[in-house]
Amino acid sequence: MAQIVTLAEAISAAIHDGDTVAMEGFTHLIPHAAGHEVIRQRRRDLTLIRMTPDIIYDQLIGAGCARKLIFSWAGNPGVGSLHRFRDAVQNSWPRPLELEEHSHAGMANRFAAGASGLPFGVLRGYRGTSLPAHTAGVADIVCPFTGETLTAVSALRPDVAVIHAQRADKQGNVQYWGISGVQKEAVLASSRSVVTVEEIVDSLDPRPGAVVLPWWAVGYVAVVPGGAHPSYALGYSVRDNDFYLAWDAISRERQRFADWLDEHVYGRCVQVGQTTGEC
Amino acid sequence: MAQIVTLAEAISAAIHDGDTVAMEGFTHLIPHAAGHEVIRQRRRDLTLIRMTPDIIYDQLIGAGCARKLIFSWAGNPGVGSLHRFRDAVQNSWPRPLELEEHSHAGMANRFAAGASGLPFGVLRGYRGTSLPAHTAGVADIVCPFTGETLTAVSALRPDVAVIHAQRADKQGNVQYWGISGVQKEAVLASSRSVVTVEEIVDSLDPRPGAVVLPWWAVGYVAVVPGGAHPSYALGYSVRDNDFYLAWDAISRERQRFADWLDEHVYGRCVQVGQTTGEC
Amino acid sequence: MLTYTADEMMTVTAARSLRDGMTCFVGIGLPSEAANLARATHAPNLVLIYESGTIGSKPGQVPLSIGDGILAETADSVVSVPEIFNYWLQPGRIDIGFLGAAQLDRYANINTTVIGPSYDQPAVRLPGAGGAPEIAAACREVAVVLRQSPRTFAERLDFVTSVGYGDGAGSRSRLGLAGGGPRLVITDLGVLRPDQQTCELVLTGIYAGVSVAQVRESTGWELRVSAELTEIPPPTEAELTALRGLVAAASQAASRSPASTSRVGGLPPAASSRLGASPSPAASTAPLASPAAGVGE
Amino acid sequence: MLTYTADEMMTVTAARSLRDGMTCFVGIGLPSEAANLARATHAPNLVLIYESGTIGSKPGQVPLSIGDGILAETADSVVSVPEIFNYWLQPGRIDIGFLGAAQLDRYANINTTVIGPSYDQPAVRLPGAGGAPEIAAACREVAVVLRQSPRTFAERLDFVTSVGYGDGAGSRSRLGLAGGGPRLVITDLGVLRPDQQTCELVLTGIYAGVSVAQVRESTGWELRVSAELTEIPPPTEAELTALRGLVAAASQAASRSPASTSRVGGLPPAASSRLGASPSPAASTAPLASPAAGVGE
Repeated sequence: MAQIVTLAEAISAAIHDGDTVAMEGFTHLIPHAAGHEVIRQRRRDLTLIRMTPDIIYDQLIGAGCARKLIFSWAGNPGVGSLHRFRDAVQNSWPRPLELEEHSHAGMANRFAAGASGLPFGVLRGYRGTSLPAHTAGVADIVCPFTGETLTAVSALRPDVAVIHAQRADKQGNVQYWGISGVQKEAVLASSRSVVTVEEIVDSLDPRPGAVVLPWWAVGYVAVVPGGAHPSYALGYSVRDNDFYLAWDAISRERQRFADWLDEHVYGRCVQVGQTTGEC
Repeated sequence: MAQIVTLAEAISAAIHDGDTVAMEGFTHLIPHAAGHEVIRQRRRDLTLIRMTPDIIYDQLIGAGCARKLIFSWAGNPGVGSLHRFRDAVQNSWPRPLELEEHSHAGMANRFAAGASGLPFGVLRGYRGTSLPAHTAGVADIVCPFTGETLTAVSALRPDVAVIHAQRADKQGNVQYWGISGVQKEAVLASSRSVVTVEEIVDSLDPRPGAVVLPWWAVGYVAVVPGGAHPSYALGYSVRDNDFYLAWDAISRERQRFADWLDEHVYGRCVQVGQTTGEC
Repeated sequence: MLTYTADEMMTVTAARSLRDGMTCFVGIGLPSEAANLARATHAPNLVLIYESGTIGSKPGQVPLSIGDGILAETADSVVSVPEIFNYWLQPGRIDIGFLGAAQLDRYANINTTVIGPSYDQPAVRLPGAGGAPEIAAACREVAVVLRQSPRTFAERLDFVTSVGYGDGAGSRSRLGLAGGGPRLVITDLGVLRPDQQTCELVLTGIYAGVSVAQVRESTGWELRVSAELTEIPPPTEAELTALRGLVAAASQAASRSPASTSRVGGLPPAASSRLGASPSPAASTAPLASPAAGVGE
Repeated sequence: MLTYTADEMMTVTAARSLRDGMTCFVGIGLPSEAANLARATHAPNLVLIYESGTIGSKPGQVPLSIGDGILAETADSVVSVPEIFNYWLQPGRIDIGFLGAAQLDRYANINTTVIGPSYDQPAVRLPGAGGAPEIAAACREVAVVLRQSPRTFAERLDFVTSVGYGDGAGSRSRLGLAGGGPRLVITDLGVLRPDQQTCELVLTGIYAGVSVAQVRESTGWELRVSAELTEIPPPTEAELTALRGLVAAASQAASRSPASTSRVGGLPPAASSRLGASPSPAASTAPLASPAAGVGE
């Protein structure tokens, strides 16, 4: 049942230490501002789920929020490595990071199974790869009709899904369009959800390609214009490619990363309906 | 790979005696004109698949085209029984009709499995009902992670899918909107497809709620304005409710049905880009 | 004094069982009339979900079928049929499923498939399952609306299409059905609810002018009657006006003659539509033979 | 005389391998550059499909990422990520999968996950699988594009992320992989194809100015060379012009500074973007450490 609140309120109410949290947005509509609020509220021991952990998860991992990462592709898209992610995996800094690693198809089916209330999904995948030997949640399954062996993946059932959308209406119906990724599945698979939006409008006019999540299937809704930055919200902002490039240097060294975090995350707060200011 | 042809050419090329044919359209965009062409071309021994066999399947069954029906709800929606269907089931007229009967959720998952290239789908369903004892394609399946028993349904892999859509472009990209049912799954699960459309346009502008099937995933495309009648095509026509009501009396007696078929199906032909005329 | 039919009383009673803000998975026919009446009266924020994939439809009339264009045009979201069943119904996120039935037993199991003697040689072939089995399995609670007679309220079902309480207490959990099961059954004579221990249906409410004896005679098993049997208040003027308005709007919509009628085997539009509250010819002469009373489109 | 880089030669060669009218599931980076070059030159009806769910995208520039807005805005259809994998990729309806790789073995198996000594204690953590395992499994054929060196062309993979020909002939059918497997591997030195009997990669084409000895030295196993080794024609002026135009358009798009840059922890836009053909700092100094060469976003 949608509640329109501030971002700080949403994160405070929805996400607790030790929770399993899926922040989704497939290279579009990535909920950066919500991730920053999680860092600011110093959540710890999170199991973070995301098909494509990129800059926002590099930041959460580097800030020490995460105990475990469930994912299928971790990188700075179009640029290179995630240095904070690698530092955690290779050097356990700032703390060890447990990995549960799948393919995109596997993760997508795990979310879809969760959204469907099923304990597992079925796909043709993983066979012959090293993945099943190194990760949880993969098993053979035999077709009861043909005898063929396929792959089962365990459902994802996060405590919280976090997404960014273009708009909501006053009742809390959420609308997004463009590349829609796996956000619907993430929200429907999760017990709670936080949705940041570019704006709240009186009513949602139909849009080509739009997904609408009805108010009764959504949790907390917070207005955060530009909340996907440096990712983008189609029709509202463009990808800040320079930031993706710059992140490589910012994140390479621990101290520079810490300084960036102090200045740009801890040193800021987000207020409803306003842009970010110092606080 | 889409080919734009006449309806008669499409049916002639795509559907052969003994084929398994899914005509889909969930109370909207029902491909009536294509069904009539199948009757006119006197196809026999078809296995007909449809979640909601209604008037068009009553006609195909009464005309003797069908050997078997795979379905989940057979009725004249909002009106009553399908008399030709009942005559076939209860009295084997004009020939015996084998039934393979599922629930809507089961059929939807069978189509989705077929579209996904999987031999089965998984759902929570059928347990405690009499359905599994009387129909093929239902089996228990155990979750390899939780041990829970769920239900597997066998995939549908029709030879041919037949649907009606609002529009196609000259390349054969197909677009439909409104209630979109299970048509995408039916087309993607089938080896071949026939799509009748209200019109062919130069290019498809984006529409809210529209599904687009790309030209390379579509088979034959034929222009048949009003091809869903007495069903409707949102934005082009409205449901002819009187026809649904009238069908009850037309179909109740074998002779009156045969007369109707002679006058309205055998006695007509459809030409590309034109309305129906006598021939 | 208001006059009204038994069907109107049934629909009004069914509508009253829906609370504002609920999400309701709606079967066509009587359930759809009742759900739309509720939304037009005391439950303006009732969320109507149809198996055709329309979520949050706000029709100003009783839809002609579950695929009526008005359902898509007024919906918050329209999704595919696989999605409506898998993502929305199956996980148990819908508050109430509203079903019709051709036949029902004392544990509120439903038959909409065949009437004897056997599945392969049925006396009457009914429409089949539609969305009902999974609606009955998954919704947090279920309400069933059907006219009551010894044939519709049967000692034994020839076919269990949708499970109510199975063989009684404990059946649902043994079968792994996560939803709560039928909370009430609304007929043209009164209302039945499951006994909290045994899950057997008990008559708990009765309409004005209906006797308990009459209800017993209309039940194919030895009917239990609640010690606290109540008389259900008749329709209010507001309820009747709203219901008749919704039905009249549907009739008007149905009699709009489509331009394409004469094109592909169509018929000239009849002078007046018989859709809506008026029973179909089949239904009026032989209720069991009419799938209009069943769930589905 | 035209001058061009080895990477340009590689991209042009990769583009030539795509035929007009094919459907192509495109990985980001080199594969995306090559696929877009093909569409801009000899294959205008090449259908580009990205794992972000865009089907039939027609970008006028190399997309910045697989989630570039231009891919959605120019697509015939945009579908969800579960749908793109389940309905479109998995059933084998895509003609060719175009992948990058960090490491590859003689049977064209791919590693994009970790470089030794162990999974839990890797020397280099790579980005992981992304869409590659199922692209490699399901497409009717696969092409792989990567720069060739003894480290990237490895005797033994530390991790098999995506299967080429497994242990050799017969592996794919034993594993139930329905797609045809890698048809060719395009590097910055030449082209390799699987032997029809053994499935081991064989050098079949070489670029002007590259010697067989040089290719052998850049391969971590005893490389087989085809008896009919051919020299691959250099880029035409049209190809180079088109490629450089696509890359320049991407750079321009990348340097459009978003209005929101200064709002939420952003940085002032750099004077010039380094995206596109220019390698990232990581990639230029340590190719294996750079996931930019891998598949995925």
